[in-house]
Amino acid sequence: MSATSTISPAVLDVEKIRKDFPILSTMVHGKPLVYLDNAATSQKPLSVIKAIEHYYTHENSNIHRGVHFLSQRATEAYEVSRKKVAKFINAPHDYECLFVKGTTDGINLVAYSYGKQFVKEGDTIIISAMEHHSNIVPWQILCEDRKANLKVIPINEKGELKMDEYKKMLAEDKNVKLVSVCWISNSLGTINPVKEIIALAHEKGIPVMLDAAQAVQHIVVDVQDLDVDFLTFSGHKLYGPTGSGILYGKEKWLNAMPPYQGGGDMIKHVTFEKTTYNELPFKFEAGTPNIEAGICISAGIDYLNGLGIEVVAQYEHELLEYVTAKLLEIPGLRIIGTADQKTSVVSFFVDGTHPSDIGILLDKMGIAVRTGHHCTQPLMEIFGIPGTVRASLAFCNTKQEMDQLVEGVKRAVSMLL
Amino acid sequence: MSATSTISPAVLDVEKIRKDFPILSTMVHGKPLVYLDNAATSQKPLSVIKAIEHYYTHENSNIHRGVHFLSQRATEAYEVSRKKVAKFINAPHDYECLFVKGTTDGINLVAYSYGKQFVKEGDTIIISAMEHHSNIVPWQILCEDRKANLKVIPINEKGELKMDEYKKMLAEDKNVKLVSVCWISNSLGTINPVKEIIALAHEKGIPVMLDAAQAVQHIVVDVQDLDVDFLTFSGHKLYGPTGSGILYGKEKWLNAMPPYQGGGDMIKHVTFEKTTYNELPFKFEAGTPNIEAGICISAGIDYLNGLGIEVVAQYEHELLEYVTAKLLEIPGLRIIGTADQKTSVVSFFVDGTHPSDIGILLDKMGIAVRTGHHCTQPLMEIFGIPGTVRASLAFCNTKQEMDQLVEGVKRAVSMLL
Amino acid sequence: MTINEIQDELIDEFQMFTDWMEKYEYIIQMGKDLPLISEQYKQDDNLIRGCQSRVWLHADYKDGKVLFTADSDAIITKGLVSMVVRVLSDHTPSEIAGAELYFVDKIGLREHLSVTRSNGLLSMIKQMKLYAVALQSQEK
Amino acid sequence: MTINEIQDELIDEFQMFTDWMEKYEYIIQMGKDLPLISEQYKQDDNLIRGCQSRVWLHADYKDGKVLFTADSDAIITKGLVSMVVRVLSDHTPSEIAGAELYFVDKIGLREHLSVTRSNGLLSMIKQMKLYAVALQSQEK
Ligand SMILES: Cc1ncc(COP(=O)(O)O)c(C=O)c1O
Ligand SMILES: Cc1ncc(COP(=O)(O)O)c(C=O)c1O
Repeated sequence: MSATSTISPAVLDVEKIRKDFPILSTMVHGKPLVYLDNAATSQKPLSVIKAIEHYYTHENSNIHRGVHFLSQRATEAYEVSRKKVAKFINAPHDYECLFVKGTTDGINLVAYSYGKQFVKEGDTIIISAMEHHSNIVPWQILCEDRKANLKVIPINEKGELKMDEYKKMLAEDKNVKLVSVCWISNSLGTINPVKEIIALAHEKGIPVMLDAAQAVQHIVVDVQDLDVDFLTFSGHKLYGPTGSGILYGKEKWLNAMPPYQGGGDMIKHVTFEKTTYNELPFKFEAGTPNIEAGICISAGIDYLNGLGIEVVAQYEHELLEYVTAKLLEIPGLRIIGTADQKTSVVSFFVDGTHPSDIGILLDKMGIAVRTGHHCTQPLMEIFGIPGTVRASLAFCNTKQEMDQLVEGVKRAVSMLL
Repeated sequence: MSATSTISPAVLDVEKIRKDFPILSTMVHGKPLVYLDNAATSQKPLSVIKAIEHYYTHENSNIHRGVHFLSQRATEAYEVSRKKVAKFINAPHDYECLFVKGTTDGINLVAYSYGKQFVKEGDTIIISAMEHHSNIVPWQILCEDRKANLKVIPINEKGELKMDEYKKMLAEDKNVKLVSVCWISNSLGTINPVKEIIALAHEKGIPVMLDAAQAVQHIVVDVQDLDVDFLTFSGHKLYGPTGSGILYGKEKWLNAMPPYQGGGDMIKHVTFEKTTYNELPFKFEAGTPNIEAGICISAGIDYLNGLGIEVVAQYEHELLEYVTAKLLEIPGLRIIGTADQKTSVVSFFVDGTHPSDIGILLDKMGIAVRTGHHCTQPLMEIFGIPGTVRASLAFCNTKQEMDQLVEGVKRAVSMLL
Repeated sequence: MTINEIQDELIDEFQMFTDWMEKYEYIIQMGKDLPLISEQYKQDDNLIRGCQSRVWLHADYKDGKVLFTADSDAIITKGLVSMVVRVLSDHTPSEIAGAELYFVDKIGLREHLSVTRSNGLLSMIKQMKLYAVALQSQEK
Repeated sequence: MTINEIQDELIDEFQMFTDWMEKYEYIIQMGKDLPLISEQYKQDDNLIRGCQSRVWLHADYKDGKVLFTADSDAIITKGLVSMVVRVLSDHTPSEIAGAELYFVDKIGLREHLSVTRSNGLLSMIKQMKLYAVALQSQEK
């Protein structure tokens, strides 16, 4: 697709969609907001904001333990939402979908509980060189506690996993207990060949966890087709409320794992001598859950489903191709992350400038991008840069905004050099 | 105070206050809702609901790492909220106030991180016989992992801690590493002598954690006056959003403890070889926080402060005395929890009936109470009952509602016996 | 009577009540009528623990039909339980396994079958069907 | 000039700019003017790590006055740093320790001092004051 191709307006009525997002009419330093930080967190459509309001004005109550009307109503809404989530990722059973705080919480849960049961001294956990800190540090803590090894699948200069190295790791190390990688990299945009990654690990009987924080909002997720063992994502990046998230886990693993947090709701019977744990999903949902988040995460999913995720994916991909080509016209600008399979994130570095300088100047033009290491410090070190400027796109962005970004970068660079 | 004394209307204009809570005008089975399940979760004033809406329409953005306008705005709101929370509990430093998911999360954090650093084989953790499962199970898990002992301060028939037994425990056991008790019992309403509990432990150099889930909304909290080491509570019981909560910890302990979850924001520098952790409070706040909850928890606090917590406490206490005296007129009704120091919770059992039967019938009259073990199974076993009917009060309840409850119980009992 | 005929009969019986309280008075009445299980079966093996109340269930198999007896420590639950027993007991395993219990919903008691786990009713029905399925496979 | 006189001078200089871009052009200009630190001090000991850019700070003590030199790898941060150095350098420890830096706010750059930790400016000012306090206590 060339830079000058027009994006078919028939695909999505973006101007109409933008009206669903109240925050997009914000003025920033006197300029209309251009929000290109969608990978950090998505904005929320009115339907999600209304769902939250509806919860607090019509349903709010503690759940699962009450016989009264409001409690039953809230419980029903909460469990219906779980069913919607299960359908969204095509989970075989809704009780395999645990409500968590977000991706970080989901990964920590698995690192703790799976680790406690299955990882011993001398064992290995495999991650990749493009992981977010949230998919590095929990494994570092686990490996330190257990005297296990953390191995890292390297990447090539385009920001793609070296699959040969991965195969070698699996072939040479008999003690690999888990592979945990991101589906889509938040700083490079790379879409990893997760189906192959999973199949290769499964040949050796090794389970795989996917950090889908940057995937669920951009591509179709089917956990059964992938045959993935664990998959986690954040609701706040999926048009839902902050503090919402999902950990999907295969029943057989979740049943074999000890609980993570202890408290109300996750127990069947408590005495001071002995406590028996509840069944799935409650075993892993200790304490009063974030009921609002649990209910309203599916309002975000409903919104996305209403547009159609294939349509969204196509539109976002066209935007990405368009802006990438335009940015490359700027002298000295390097795209960081040029994988063949990419989506919705464009990270770049302009020789002689610091990413934060560009970010500050873009902000003054109303353009919100992220600058820095994007919680992937090791990755920045591999590329030998202090960070990047990252524009991350969503279906509510327009081609015109892409032009504004490019003009903004040009202006910033001319001021800085 | 006798049952017939009128509650001074000058104290609080409850009719006006009720207008601030939209959900209170709900009709349940054709009857106006009488919400007496405040201890499970509080209802939210319009100001909190509006604060949430405002966040998503004007501020929503990921925080702490962005240079752009929205990110700065959200970060500022988040950190200003932390300062308000610190002031609310009179914490010396705002960075000693960690945002957590709720009480359960706060206790689990301490059990994990304090436990990892300070609890070894043969050590002892002291809790009490009136604890919520959330203040039992995390310590059971810790003690099992570490081969440590869990000791339980017994209670008398009124539902008060036997302080002599507590003193004996402290005197006889040289390996006590932590005392963790509730400030106010959720099923009995007992207010524990926490200042004395803390002073006694401190004489031996033992830190104390308070489960303040049922305290913060009813009495003035001053962590410096108490000299408490850890204190945690849930925002959703304090008129704030679900999924919000605070763990206060003394700086010296928090600094000495390893992090709980790993991920974004809680690190200073990450390499695959070595990761250095961030300073307080960030070290304990891994991943994208629940930004909405962090910001809006202080909207609930603002609301309560607006009424004045002393005034609220007095009013709630008068309601409690009133309804207790009235309930006692019902033949066969026993109040469970008759401590001299009590607040806002009345639990009861009617001989020959099952609590759930009464709960179901009250619900059909529009009255929401909780029935069952209230996540305190061991306590129910001590009293030899399957559970209680619990009415838990708040400042938005009226004397008239107390009368409705009493009439409702009478009617239910007459149907059941 | 077939399972559905009994269900329809129950729905009919409830039709005459105009408010919740009358409905529950009738349920309580059914709960009070006679113990539903002999004491020897009120043991842990037969216990279905709900979140709030306890339900004991016992199944006998006689002449190709399953006979259920049950009890609960809460009277409303007991009333509900007695209705389910009335509907399902004394039928063949395949009838029970294939039964769709629409009467609970029709009577307006759906909440008692909800996910809130506030009583043992749902678990009890599950358990009854499990017995039936087990017996059904024996039959073949 | 006193610390406050220099601050007022800076505020004056910025008064003439009517929009953000002009302000930042000026800051960038200040950042570009000459290196602010000699290479030998650009080492880890003198490094203040912000979340985004790095700042190096070095302090000399001469004739009762503290002389600061500093640098950053980001040019806007460097411009900001140069302003702070201009304000605080060449004053006595007690003047520095007691200084209230109102100019940042007045110029409209408060966000650079915010809790977002997006650059090292705030940490740098803290560090400068720490140096000053340390020297101050030596003085006594
Ligand atoms: C005394 C006490 N502790 C702990 C909790 C647990 O709080 P949460 O469920 O909000 O984590 C509760 C609330 O049910 C409580 O009442
Ligand atoms: C790839 C990836 N993994 C994990 C995370 C962490 O998600 P959260 O901060 O919502 O827990 C993010 C988001 O920043 C991400 O992009």
